[in-house]
Amino acid sequence: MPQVKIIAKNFMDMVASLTAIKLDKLYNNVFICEAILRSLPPLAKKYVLQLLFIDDPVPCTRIEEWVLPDGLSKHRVAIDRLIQLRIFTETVDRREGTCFSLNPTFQNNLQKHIISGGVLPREPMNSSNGIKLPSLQELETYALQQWECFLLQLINSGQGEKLTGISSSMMKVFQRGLLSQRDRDGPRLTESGFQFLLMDTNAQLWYIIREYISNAEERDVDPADLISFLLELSFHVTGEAYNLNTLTDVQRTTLKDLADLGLVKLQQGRKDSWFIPTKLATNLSVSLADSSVRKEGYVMMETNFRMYAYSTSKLQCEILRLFARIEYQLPNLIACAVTKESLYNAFDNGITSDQIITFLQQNSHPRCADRVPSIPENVTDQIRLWESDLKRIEMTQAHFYDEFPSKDVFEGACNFARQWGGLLWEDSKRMRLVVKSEVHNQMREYLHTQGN
Amino acid sequence: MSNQRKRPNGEREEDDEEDDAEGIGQWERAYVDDRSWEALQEDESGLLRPIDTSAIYHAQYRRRLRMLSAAAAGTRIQKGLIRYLYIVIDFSRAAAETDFRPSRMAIMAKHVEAFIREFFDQNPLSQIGLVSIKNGIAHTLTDLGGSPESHIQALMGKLEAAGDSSLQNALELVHEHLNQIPSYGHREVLILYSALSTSDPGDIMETIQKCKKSRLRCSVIGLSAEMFICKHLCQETGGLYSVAVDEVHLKDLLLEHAPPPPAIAEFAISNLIKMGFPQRAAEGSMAICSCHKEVKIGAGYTCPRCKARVCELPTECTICGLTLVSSPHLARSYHHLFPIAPFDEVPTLTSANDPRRKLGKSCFGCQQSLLGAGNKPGPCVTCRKCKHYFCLDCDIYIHESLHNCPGCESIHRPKSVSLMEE
Amino acid sequence: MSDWQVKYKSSLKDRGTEGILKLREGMLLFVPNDPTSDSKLKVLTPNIKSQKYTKEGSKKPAWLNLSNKQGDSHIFEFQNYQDMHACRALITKALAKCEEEQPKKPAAVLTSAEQLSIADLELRFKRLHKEFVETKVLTEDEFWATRKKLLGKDSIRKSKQQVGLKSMMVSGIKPSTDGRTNRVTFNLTSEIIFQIFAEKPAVRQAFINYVPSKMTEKDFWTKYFRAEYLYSTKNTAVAAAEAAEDEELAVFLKPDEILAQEARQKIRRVDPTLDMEADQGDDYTHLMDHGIQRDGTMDVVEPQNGQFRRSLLQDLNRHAAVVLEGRNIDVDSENTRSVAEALARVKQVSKADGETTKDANQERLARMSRLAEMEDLQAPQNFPLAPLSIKDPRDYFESQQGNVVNEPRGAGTLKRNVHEAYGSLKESILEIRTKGLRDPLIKPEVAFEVFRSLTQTISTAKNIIGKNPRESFLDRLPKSTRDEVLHVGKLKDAMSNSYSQLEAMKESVQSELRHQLSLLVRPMQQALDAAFQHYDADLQRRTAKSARGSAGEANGSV
Amino acid sequence: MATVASKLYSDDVSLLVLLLDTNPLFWSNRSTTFSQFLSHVLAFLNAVLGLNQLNRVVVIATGYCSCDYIYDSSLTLSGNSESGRTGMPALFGSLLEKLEDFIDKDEELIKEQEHDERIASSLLSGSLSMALCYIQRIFRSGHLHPQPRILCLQGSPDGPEQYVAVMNSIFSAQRLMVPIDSCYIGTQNSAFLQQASYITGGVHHAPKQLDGLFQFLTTIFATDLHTRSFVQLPKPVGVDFRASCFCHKKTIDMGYVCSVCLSIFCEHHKKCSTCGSVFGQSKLDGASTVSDKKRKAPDS
Repeated sequence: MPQVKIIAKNFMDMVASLTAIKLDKLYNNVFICEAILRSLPPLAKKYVLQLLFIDDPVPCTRIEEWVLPDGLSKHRVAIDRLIQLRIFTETVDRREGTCFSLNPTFQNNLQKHIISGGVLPREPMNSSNGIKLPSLQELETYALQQWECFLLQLINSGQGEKLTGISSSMMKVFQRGLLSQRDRDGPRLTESGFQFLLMDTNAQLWYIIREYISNAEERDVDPADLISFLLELSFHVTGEAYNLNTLTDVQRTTLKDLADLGLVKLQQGRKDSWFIPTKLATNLSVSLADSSVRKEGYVMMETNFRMYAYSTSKLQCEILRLFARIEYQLPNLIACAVTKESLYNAFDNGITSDQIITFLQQNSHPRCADRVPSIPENVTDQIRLWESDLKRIEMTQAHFYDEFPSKDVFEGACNFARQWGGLLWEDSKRMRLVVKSEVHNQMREYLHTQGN
Repeated sequence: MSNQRKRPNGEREEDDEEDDAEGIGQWERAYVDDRSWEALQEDESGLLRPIDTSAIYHAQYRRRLRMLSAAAAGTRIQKGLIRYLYIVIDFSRAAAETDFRPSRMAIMAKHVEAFIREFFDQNPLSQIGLVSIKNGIAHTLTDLGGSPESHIQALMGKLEAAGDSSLQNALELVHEHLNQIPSYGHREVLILYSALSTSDPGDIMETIQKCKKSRLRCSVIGLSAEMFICKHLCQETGGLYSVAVDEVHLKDLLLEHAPPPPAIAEFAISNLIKMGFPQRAAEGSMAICSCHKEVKIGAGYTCPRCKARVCELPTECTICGLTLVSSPHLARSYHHLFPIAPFDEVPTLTSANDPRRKLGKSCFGCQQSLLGAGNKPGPCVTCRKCKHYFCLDCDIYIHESLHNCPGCESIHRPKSVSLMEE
Repeated sequence: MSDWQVKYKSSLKDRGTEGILKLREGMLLFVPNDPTSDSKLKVLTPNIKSQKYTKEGSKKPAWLNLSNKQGDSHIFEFQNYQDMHACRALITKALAKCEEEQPKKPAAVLTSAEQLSIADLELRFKRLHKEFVETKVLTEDEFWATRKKLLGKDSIRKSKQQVGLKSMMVSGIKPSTDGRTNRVTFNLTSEIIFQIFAEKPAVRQAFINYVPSKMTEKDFWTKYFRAEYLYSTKNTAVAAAEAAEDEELAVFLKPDEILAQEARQKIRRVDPTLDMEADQGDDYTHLMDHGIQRDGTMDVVEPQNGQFRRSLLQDLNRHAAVVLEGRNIDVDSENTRSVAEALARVKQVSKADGETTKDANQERLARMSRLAEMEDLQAPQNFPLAPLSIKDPRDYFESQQGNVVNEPRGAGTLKRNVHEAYGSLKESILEIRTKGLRDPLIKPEVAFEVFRSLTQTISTAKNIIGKNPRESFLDRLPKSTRDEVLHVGKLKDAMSNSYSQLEAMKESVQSELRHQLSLLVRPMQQALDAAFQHYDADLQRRTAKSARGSAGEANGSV
Repeated sequence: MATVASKLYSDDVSLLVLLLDTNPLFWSNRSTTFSQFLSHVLAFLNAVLGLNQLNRVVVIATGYCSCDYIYDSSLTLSGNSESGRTGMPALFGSLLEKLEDFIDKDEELIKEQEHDERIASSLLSGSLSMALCYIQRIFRSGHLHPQPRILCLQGSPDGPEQYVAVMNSIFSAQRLMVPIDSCYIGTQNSAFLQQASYITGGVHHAPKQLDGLFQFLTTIFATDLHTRSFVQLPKPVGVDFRASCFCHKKTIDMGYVCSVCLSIFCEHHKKCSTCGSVFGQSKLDGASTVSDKKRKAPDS
């Protein structure tokens, strides 16, 4: 779905938008370099790797030499991105034309990373020490639980059963844009709110994290630090426990929030406490590029518009409710029907048919997934049709003119409007016409000129 | 006649359902067609589970493998590496039957296409020709040739069924064609027969004898039911006769004909074949290729005898008829000469004193753990020579596609030893 | 072939000359009875344009009027219509034959030319053989294989298949009725007619007897099908009535006499010692066709006038028999009468040499019985497989890579240094494990150099342009075994259309290459022109004095 | 479905199976030491893993007497692909360890076997086969798998006795559409590797100076399959596919092939020296055709 990409990109833009100093500061951390490298488009990665051990600038033409004609656009994208991120520094040589060389800090760190590997600022707790760590599965479920109830809370903060330790102020921050706080009739999900729910976990995560970072200043935290910490976090080993007191205070506070989001699991040891990064955390750097962790699908769409979802999750039920009528709920099965009504109010909420369809495709049960198409055509078509049904009338701001002094003035006006492509309707008999309001001004002037 | 035949797999109910088909909705129809419930079975706790087809599949596979290797009891046998195969497709009235969906005709065409590709992949030095039977007459769709595309085109062009089918006419025609080809070639006929009768102008028995005399190896794959005449034909000429119960089976049966068949002693006539090993023409050089009669820039090969330009290998020089190949094409057939012996199954029950303790618990090929559920050793096989263990998937892959045993290959065995083991 | 007593007249007024009309291969001969008469006549069949003949029943005598391409007409008066029709049939057949010969006229000319001098042919082959086999261009059998292939191609083209009889029963053809009027229409194809004749000798005989003498073909069939219709209604009473007052119709309704006696003959042939007595259990005859009717309805058994009842089983058997016999005559099924006669003739023959065919169908029976054996009793006839005596792949392919083998085989030295070799490996590994990777891994200038050089190769690879596109075309020209063995005619066609192809080729190529191409093509075209000239000259020379010139030379020039 | 999946799964995720030539006889007489070579390779592996955290690397040692897996990035501790990177030691440590005792085993093997005349080649066929088995398993693992490719780092010369096996592997790879890249660091060029890369559409390159090996590797062989679709890589130099005859071992462009065992001869023999089948048939055949030519000629 398009939004995911946008959000993911936005994050890189955030990184890119940092000031040069801050960027260099970022690049001082080996892991950031690594993370950035991964987030680059494939071609860009290749370029970085090629120039990794080359000090003096390399002419652009020489790099371009390797690209086949149909790859040129990709080439340009890659170069732009590299420059934007200040990984490439551009120099102009008399003979060779524009040349590129790697940002030295970045280069050195990456070299180091590749040769001797980066060393985390903290060691994982050695297992000899008696605390039993949660298994990966446990951790996974924990993470998802956390995340889901966070989302639930996010959606219906109206009924305020306090699930997560996230300060309501923080929650407000997240809800900004997703919920529209109307007075009286509690908060409603906005358009983007619904779209948000239909995204896959990583995209959502990144949306939240972005919000989190963007309002870092408000909590007087340096976003750069935040970013670097998050990225660093993503290099910790899932399931390993790390000592909390290796962190700065800022990081600790951040960690608490992250724990609520299910990125890390806090564990109280005998004397000192530990944090255990979950898959969500280690995937932070993943979703910079395309996400890849996908939970198994659970939805089955029938050609008769009935939908069965093998799920126990309350959240997923909520999500389905967005566009389908829940008929009954068994312990592990939600049976619902996609009806005209259910879809209509989904559309009212600004969910597009494409989003719904992609959602269905991505979450369709494995057994349906292997059959093509995973969603029956007649359903997809119907959904589209119903959407287009709503789009029968479109409003355009317009102005209405009449009482023209003479036929030819009227004709002139019509032609003028036509030239401007603003003529919507004309009635030559009674000399009346309707014109888009964009051209109203020109129209007025024109008529004035006619007038005298 | 062929139209009141019953198929084993419950075609009966099918028909009944079709009767009240207009009653039920499209969505139900989908399930009626692909009987999805047949893929389920009840486990001991009474839950529905999908049947794990892999085990079954592997079992079948091993059976087939053993059967084949049984044919070559220990000693190596000659294979018909250079084959001249005519595929005869019966497009008589019966081919319009819809017991194979959408129709026998369509299914035959589909799988023959697949077969042709596979065939040329396995026998690069061989040639195929297509013949169709319609209205009691056999038509030559394509003459013997080495390029899959042309055959497939011709086949797809000719998709309608009508009239009776005549085994004799077909055999006569093919016989005329195959008599022309040189003695070292292995002459084969593969007939896809969907009719339940053959109406012939003359005495078909004589024709069969004729085919036998001129060393045609005729195989038949029936689509409806076993017919005596087909069986007789195959027995006389040393071919295979089989009847497909459903589409999958048909596919398998067809593909069984892709690897070269063991050469029958009295049929096999060894000979030296003159072949050209042309060199690739210089990049960007321009010439007129003799196969398509059009100008080609760059790629192409030059016949060493008549210097004509051909587009791809392997082929027969259109000008001087010399067989043009490249050494890899020969190499493609080598594995037919040196098949690897089927692996032995390892009895899983001996988990207590399991030799696998020593040899590691993972498949030597793909490193997959050989421990099944609950850490008890799962099913696996072992190679007689190198004594390494392999998982079932690797077993199939090694015998079907790879054709050499990773274990034996990764042991350097001095010649003396290897000869001993032969 | 066949002869007839006829009277020949050059025109209707001519009173005509007695004589014998002989139909010979490719021509029609008239030999007058008195040798003195000058009205000998010889008409080449191909020249016959049309043939008219007088209808039966008209009082005119049986005249057959042949008019040939030159437009003059010859009239023969036969003694009876039977002869006349027979003759006509044969002529039409002859005509038909030379029709299908028509297309491959040019080839025919040449072949005839060749036929004239087999010696010459031999000579030619000797020379070809010399040229190719001695000079090791081809091996012995390659040479003949090619030849054989070409000949084979022709033979295949000639041979035409016949269709087997339909496995569907004729009697299955249902009448199509149009609702309003109560008339039923059977539509009748030559195929069906053939089958009817084959299956029902009686009908065939009737046809030969009645048509055209008593009735025209049309009413014959109407009558036949009326009978069929009556039968299908199963209203035997009416059938009986009709049969009573129309004996021709009766013929169709009565059980087939000829068949009956054939059956008797067969029974006579059966070995008398064979015990043909069947016990009660086997006796199905008392239930009529097991109650099956042809159209599935139950049969109303009517004991009286049972003679008009045919049993489905009989029909089935008869049909089966005919189908198995297959189509043992070859006549154009257009002409009904000829078909009938042909079939009749076959029957005669088979009856006549019943004794001779005895052993023939003896051994057929033998084969049948062999086939009829129970499978599990039969010995599984699997063919012995050819053993492959071949060495182990490893040394077998030692030779395959000749170019690699020239590697110094370090056997002797191996022995010694192998262990320190291993030692050194282990050291270096240890070194890394202790020291980690060497840093800097690679000197920047080296890296730069490598990158530059690689880029170099890439860029050169990119703008590689074809070296000499102008490879001499004359070696490309069809000059080899195939054409040598080919007929000149074929070659000429081949060349002429390759000429046009060249033209087309020029068009096909995009403009920038066209010049290059025309350079390529010109010599080829010139060569072709030369070849054509030579060929024409050659042809004239040959036609002038009987085909002396040989294809070889024509090709030689190419 | 597949399309959606592949959209989510970034296209440049790749599985690299590296066949590492550890033939002592080759390394013993080289200017560049094995450690140099190894450090370049390790760095390269690390770089590949760095490009995308889903990338996977498998290293198979191609020994003199045996082959074995010595590294699999997906098997490193705590299973997930991250840890390969947490400490370089993790990667190198395990790899080097495995490598070391592999070499020990290899040496054992060579001890216990008596010596025979043979080229100091390493068992490429073995490691290729193993690699393919592994890749086959990856394909089995579902429709969402990294794009596999094989890279042969070969120094020692081809072993003719492996020809069949190597060819089989090559064709199998071709069928699986797995490109076999080959980087040949030996002295004289390797026909095997050239053919392998040519047939499977991989890249073959023989770097000049080994001290720049890393640069070669990253510039050419680090390119993932997705990127290859729009990037120009060194073209395979024209591979000579002419066969060499069995009798005189000379390369020929026209020859005779035994219809039974496909062995190649440069001139006509009466009897196949390889499989012993007699070609008596041919003349008899010729004679028959002569006669029937006489018969056929007139009516042609």
